[in-house]
Amino acid sequence: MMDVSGSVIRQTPLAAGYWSLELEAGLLAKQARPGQFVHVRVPRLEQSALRRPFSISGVRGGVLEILYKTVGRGTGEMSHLLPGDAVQVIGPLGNGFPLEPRGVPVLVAGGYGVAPLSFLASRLGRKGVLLAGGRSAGDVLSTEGFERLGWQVQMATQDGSRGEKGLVTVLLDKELLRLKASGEQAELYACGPDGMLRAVGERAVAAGCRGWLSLDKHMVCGVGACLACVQKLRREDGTEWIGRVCHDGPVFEAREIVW
Amino acid sequence: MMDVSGSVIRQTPLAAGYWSLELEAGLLAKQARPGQFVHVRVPRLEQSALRRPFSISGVRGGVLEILYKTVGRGTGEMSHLLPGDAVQVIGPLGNGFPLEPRGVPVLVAGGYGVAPLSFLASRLGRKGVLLAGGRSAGDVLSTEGFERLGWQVQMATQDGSRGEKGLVTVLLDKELLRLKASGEQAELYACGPDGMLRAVGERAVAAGCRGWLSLDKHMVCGVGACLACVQKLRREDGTEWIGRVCHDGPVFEAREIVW
Amino acid sequence: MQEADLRVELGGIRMNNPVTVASGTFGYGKEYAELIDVTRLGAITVKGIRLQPWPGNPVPRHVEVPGGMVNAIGLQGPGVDGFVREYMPFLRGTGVPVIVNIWGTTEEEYAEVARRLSDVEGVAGLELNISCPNVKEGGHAFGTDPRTAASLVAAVRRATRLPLMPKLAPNVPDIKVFVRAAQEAGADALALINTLPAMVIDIETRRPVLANKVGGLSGPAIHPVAVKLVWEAAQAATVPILAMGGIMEPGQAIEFLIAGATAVAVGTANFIDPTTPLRVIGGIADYLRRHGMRSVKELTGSLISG
Amino acid sequence: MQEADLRVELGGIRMNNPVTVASGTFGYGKEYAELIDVTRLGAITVKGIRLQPWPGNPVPRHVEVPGGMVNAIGLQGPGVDGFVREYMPFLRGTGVPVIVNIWGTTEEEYAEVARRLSDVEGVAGLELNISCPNVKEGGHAFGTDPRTAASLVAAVRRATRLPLMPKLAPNVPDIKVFVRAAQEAGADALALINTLPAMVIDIETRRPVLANKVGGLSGPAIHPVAVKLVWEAAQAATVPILAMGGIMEPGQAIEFLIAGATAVAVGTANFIDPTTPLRVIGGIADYLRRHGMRSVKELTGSLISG
Ligand SMILES: Cc1cc2nc3c(=O)[nH]c(=O)nc-3n(C[C@H](O)[C@H](O)[C@H](O)COP(=O)(O)OP(=O)(O)OC[C@H]3O[C@@H](n4cnc5c(N)ncnc54)[C@H](O)[C@@H]3O)c2cc1C
Ligand SMILES: Cc1cc2nc3c(=O)[nH]c(=O)nc-3n(C[C@H](O)[C@H](O)[C@H](O)COP(=O)(O)OP(=O)(O)OC[C@H]3O[C@@H](n4cnc5c(N)ncnc54)[C@H](O)[C@@H]3O)c2cc1C
Ligand SMILES: Cc1cc2nc3c(=O)[nH]c(=O)nc-3n(C[C@H](O)[C@H](O)[C@H](O)COP(=O)(O)O)c2cc1C
Ligand SMILES: Cc1cc2nc3c(=O)[nH]c(=O)nc-3n(C[C@H](O)[C@H](O)[C@H](O)COP(=O)(O)O)c2cc1C
Ligand code: FES
Ligand code: FES
Repeated sequence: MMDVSGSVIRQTPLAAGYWSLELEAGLLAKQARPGQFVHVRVPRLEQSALRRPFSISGVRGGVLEILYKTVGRGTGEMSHLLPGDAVQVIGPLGNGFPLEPRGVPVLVAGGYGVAPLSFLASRLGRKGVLLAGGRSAGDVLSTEGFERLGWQVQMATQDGSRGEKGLVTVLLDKELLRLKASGEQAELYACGPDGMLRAVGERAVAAGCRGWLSLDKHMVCGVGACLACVQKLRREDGTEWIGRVCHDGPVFEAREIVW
Repeated sequence: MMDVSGSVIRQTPLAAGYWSLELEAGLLAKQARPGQFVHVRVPRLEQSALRRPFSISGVRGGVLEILYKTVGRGTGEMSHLLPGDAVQVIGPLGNGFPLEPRGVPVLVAGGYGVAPLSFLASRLGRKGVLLAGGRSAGDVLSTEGFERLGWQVQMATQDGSRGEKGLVTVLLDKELLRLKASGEQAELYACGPDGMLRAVGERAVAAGCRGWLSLDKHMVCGVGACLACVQKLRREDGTEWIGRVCHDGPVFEAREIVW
Repeated sequence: MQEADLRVELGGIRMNNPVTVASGTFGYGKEYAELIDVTRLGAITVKGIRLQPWPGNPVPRHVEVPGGMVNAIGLQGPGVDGFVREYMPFLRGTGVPVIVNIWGTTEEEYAEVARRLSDVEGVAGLELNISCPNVKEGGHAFGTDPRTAASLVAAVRRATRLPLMPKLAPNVPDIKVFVRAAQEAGADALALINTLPAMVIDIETRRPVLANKVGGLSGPAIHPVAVKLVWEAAQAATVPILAMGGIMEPGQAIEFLIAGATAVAVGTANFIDPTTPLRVIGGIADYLRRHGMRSVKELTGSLISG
Repeated sequence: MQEADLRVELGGIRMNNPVTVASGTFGYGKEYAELIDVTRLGAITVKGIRLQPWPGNPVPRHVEVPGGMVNAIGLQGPGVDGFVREYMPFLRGTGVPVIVNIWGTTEEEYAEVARRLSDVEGVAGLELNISCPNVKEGGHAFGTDPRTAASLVAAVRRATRLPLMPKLAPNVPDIKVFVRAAQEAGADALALINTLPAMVIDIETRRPVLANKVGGLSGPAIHPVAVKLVWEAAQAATVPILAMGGIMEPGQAIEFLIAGATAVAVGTANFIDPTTPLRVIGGIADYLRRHGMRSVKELTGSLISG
């Protein structure tokens, strides 16, 4: 964990409202593992604005990539960043995804939830399948990267404008059936809205495989100090505890989470 | 008085730390009289930042010129304005200078105090002399404009780096002597720091001429509503009252002011 | 869809919409009349008035701070008779209800000011300033003890039949105590919040920036504090509430209404964007339309907090 | 010129410099240890601790507002024994004085927590949280009545010889009353201010944003309010004051010292720029050098207000 002044290398518009931001972040980038995130001080917000957390969506040498959606003030300002601008970044933060799947990795992405999964796909020893969902075609992102890595990609949109019409869990159900039929074990990795994560978690339990869920909880400090981002969790012995998503997560195994 | 969205036409660096800002302000500019000011909502400050007042230093059709010095947050941000940027401006505000001098107009400027005097010189029927003072050469501004209009210009700097070494009041004393010797009446107009204004006022009283002083008082509303910018004043009958510099001024005759 | 009904009644003051301006931030209405159409306001609340003319505090009287400003104007004003003579003709001409903010250093002074305003045409109600942090006597002193506050309200109540609206001090542990005290003493409505006592020091000179040393914090910085106090006050109040503190955008006014206010006042924002009160009126109307509400009264106290 | 002496004594707590962190904004020190050199702090003040582990409030526990944030963490913590076991080894290792912020729902609970911490090596003093707006019982309830506050301080005083520093509630009409009450009951120092009670409403859902409905406002928005309270408290205080509220830059800390504080705490700013406490230490040292002061003690209470 370190606090560095990153320098904007490039900012690329993806689909409407989505951006890719590349930052030269040196050692921070080099230390990063998939599923970890950075805590960004957005320039030009007023001095007292809190930092914003973003998953690391990829790393190339000392360059860190963030894939984000403009949803408010902070991300709105971020979209105006230009090459050469300095951005204060704390990271890498959080635990990250485990990198030794016990079966075929099945990645489930909802909207910008694809970000940590892109990084994950580039680091997993074993190839698998990406199930990418979103409201509409524009919310299904970065799938080419997966294909380039040799991953299979399936898509679903709620309005049917791209891939299957419906929720991404429909794809997941089919994929789990297919794997079961072929006698293969799955290992689920998911990032997206809570509703999706919960649904993926239920599938993991039902299928008897592990499901790694990356939670998107609003944060303040990002380092475990403020207790803003808590989540009720369950230990293996069944006792409950209150974890900090920033410090104990953001990735939890489906069975750990008490929704 | 109106609240318009002005559009930046040009921003020109003058001496170090001084800038000229030209805004397309339509009717506001057309109605402006010398000595009046505008109240500027500086873009990119946080939403709750108060407006900043600036004298109008010139008008060309619907274009308004401001001559300003960067002294803090607001003026610092102003210096980053680019052509096409929109700036919310209330004006023209205040009473302005009277335009019928009873004698030779002698304009006394301290630093950016030259701003309203530039506008004044362009509108006075009668030519006269500008006495421009400042700490150093870089603080003596816009004198060419006066010369182009056929005004005589004398300069004084505290460090002697331009014109006479010393305070601008030294020039004023000489000029008043010269006018007296030639039997001419003077009419003083001054804008600058309080100390300078007070000294000019004393000269006006001593010389028996009128002295119009434009006060630089920190403001909030700029329109007479908040009572932040008050100044103790004296009526002709000797009774005192509390005036609002934004509404009853910023120009007062020397004898009105109770320092 | 039909336009929603924006009319409200604030303890006897009938307003065409729930938006007025905060005392001291809009002069006597006249000063802003060239910039906005003041006849569209729900009411005009004027700067604090006492019996005699009052010079206020020395300058500097204000300083900008993160999220707002600190002021110590010190209630400069022309006195009640000067006010009626110099400003009421204009104000009457607007046709908008005029709320006069009054203060004094004794109960008798408050009562006398109220008496003199009682029969002035155009005066729709009185806001009793018992919470100004910027004057040594009067103001604040009355607002921080419930018994003193109640006694003052009762004294003014005896002096006038005009709608009476005490403006409560925000720096108290339990606002409900003051709400009840003021109501029982005869208040028709309640106004809150006044500025928060505050101070800024110039570290280079090591002197207070304000000549009065201390002043009152206003602007968006205090909005969440105001919402909390309005919400709490609304739970004890049987009379309507006029809410203010940090409104810059319609949403912040709507928060107050949801928390339990019947009307709102725009203060510091007038200095920054004088169109704020009109934007707030428009924003409330839009909100009602979007949410299918037929009257702003449906919004008041509509907080879902289960 | 020689470096100025930054050492201060805060009611028995010896600090190498006058800068600590505000309780609840720096965890237990450990969390920030990778980001800044925590051994350079004047003291480490840890998150509020009660007798037993405590779950705190449901989420959302925070919301960003102009000039700061509103939080309702609700004093989640591992309980006194858990704290000593899990965190004291690390904290002791820093060599920095540790100030433990404690709370409870009864006098006995406060006293018992104090008793258990009395002999823990490395604990330099106790900050008594009698002003947390985010828990229903305890906290705030003790801090808004001077007699209750005094009785609590006296009870804890009997339980421990550790330096005792009540943290006063800011939403009171006259802080001096509480200063005197706490001092007479045996306080060795005073801490102020805690967050201001506040609330934010989501106008689309018409629900409070915080699960706890209300929370506490912190950040630069409250700084001028804090300066006023510290200045006022200093006039009644015979013991040293630890000041906090909205410090983002060294200048805001220096204002507190000039107003009468002996030491300062950086809170919300840690979340935004974790180097703030160290920048503040550096800024104070610079200031002393520029102003030819040999000790930070010369700065304390040096306000010129004639
Ligand atoms: C670990 C982690 C990883 C993330 N990774 C990514 C990523 O890779 N890409 C990406 O685009 N986003 C990611 N996010 C989400 C991202 O942090 C937010 O979208 C961003 O902070 C929004 O900032 P803003 O200023 O634009 O929005 P704001 O203006 O702050 O708010 C936007 C929306 O968020 C809601 N909101 C704000 N604060 C809270 C709160 N305290 N509680 C509940 N709701 C709140 C608002 O109601 C509003 O709808 C991640 C979040 C976490 C916790
Ligand atoms: C009628 C009028 C006409 C003016 N015309 C011009 C002009 O033509 N050109 C020009 O350059 N400037 C002019 N000024 C001054 C200009 O308004 C200020 O320089 C500007 O507002 C500073 O804004 P800032 O944000 O850059 O500075 P800030 O950061 O706000 O402050 C800069 C300096 O001003 C001091 N200051 C700020 N607020 C106060 C206060 N309330 N009381 C005392 N001191 C304070 C600060 O201590 C600091 O030293 C005029 C002022 C008035 C009243
Ligand atoms: C410059 C100024 C002058 C004020 N004068 C008065 C006054 O005369 N009487 C009064 O009751 N309140 C006065 N107030 C308080 C406001 O009416 C209002 O309660 C407060 O500013 C909070 O609202 P805001 O944050 O929207 O400004 C004044 C506030 C400011 C900023
Ligand atoms: C997230 C958060 C948690 C806090 N927790 C505590 C606490 O446990 N005990 C306490 O006395 N104060 C607590 N506070 C209050 C701070 O210690 C401090 O008094 C307040 O935040 C003002 O300082 P600031 O504006 O610099 O943040 C907390 C504040 C925040 C923002
Ligand atoms: S964000 Fe502070 S503990 Fe997680
Ligand atoms: S600035 Fe408001 S009255 Fe002059």
